[in-house]
Amino acid sequence: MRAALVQHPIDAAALLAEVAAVGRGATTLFVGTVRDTHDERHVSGMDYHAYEAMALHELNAIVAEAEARFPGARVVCEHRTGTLGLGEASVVIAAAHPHRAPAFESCRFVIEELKRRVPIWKREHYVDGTRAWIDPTAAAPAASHP
Amino acid sequence: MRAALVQHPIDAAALLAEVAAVGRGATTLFVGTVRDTHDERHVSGMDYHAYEAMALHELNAIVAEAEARFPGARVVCEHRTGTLGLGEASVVIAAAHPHRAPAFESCRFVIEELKRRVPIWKREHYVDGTRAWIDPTAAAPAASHP
Amino acid sequence: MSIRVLLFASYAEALGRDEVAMDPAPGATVADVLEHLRTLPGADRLPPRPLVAVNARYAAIGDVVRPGDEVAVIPPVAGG
Amino acid sequence: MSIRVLLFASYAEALGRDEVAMDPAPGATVADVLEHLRTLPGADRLPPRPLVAVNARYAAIGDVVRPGDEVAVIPPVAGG
Repeated sequence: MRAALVQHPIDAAALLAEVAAVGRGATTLFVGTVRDTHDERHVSGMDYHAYEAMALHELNAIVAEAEARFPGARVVCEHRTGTLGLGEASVVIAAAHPHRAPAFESCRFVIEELKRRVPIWKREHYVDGTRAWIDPTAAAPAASHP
Repeated sequence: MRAALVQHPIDAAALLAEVAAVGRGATTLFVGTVRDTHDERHVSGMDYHAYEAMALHELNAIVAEAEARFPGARVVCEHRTGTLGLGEASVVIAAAHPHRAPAFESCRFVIEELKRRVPIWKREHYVDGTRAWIDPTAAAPAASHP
Repeated sequence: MSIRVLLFASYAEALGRDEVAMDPAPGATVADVLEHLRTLPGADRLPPRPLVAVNARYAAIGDVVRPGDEVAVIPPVAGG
Repeated sequence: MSIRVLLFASYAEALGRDEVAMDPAPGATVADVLEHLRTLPGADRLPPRPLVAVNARYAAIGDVVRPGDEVAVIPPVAGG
């Protein structure tokens, strides 16, 4: 298992290779990328900011929990910080296991826990030049959910 | 959507790139590789043989069903045929969607349906020089499940 | 004009061939094709009710086969 | 020796700073730290019960803070 916060583009193929082994016949990958719209606003980029010491601790704990919960799984996760352009990967998770069900489930476990408890925040850049920190617990603007 | 049977190594990174788009913030990948053991027998390689016309039809149908079942998903799948060495990828599925749940679920749907109905068979090569076609519906040898 | 019956994987191994030609009677069904197959050496190793495809689509046991059809007997699939 | 209180993202924006120094009384808790924070300009934009970490681990409202501790007020996380 391995988890990292990185300031450079994430190499998904390298993460796939890192978890691969001839005993593990199923590998899954999750890639989260910066979208061009959010709640109907046009986004041009994103800042990711972490409370680094704590984020790294939580990420490592989550990856270790995934491997404990799915024995035989090997899981790695990298999350990027800094300013990202549209379509760039903010997070990549690779998971490998002898069988496909735990390969999928351990990968999914990591992204769900990451979104629940890793202290990372994002600030969207809008095409009108404004920026805003995102609160996933806030209701979306009424207009975007008719 | 796209599905193919190929006789060359599958390029997972190319499939990831094929489904990527700035509107789809979540991408998942499944890679199935040749394992070194099966029911406690030591495997040295694998032949994959397809009823090609029908396998291609079924694969295309499954990928189309995935995109219909998870609107907004883009899904591609390549399955390799011929003789593969240990650790080589026999199948790669990439799925992208604006949100992560359907990205995971559409990818999983394709591998589950593929294993259920696409007419492809595999023959394991064992390190003792013997070979055997695999019947996933047969019980494993008693010795391997004490 | 006859039909082709394709055999794959363990079924081809059992019968020692991957293709059989057959002249179906008018109105013959998938069941009739299987019955004929069972007269061939090695066919005792086929299961009682194998999956069958006609012209590359899964077919039912009662489906009629016509001259020129391609019938395939499908062992348990093992892709992925 | 005082404690450092770290503010992030929208909370740092609300208070116009990303760090506050504080001298806790002996036995002071996370609740006391938050109460002090609320006296600062902009703190009305903090929620009633924000998440808090002490020394980079999630903490409870009643946890005692000690000189040298690093307390962080954690906005709703949005990684991934």
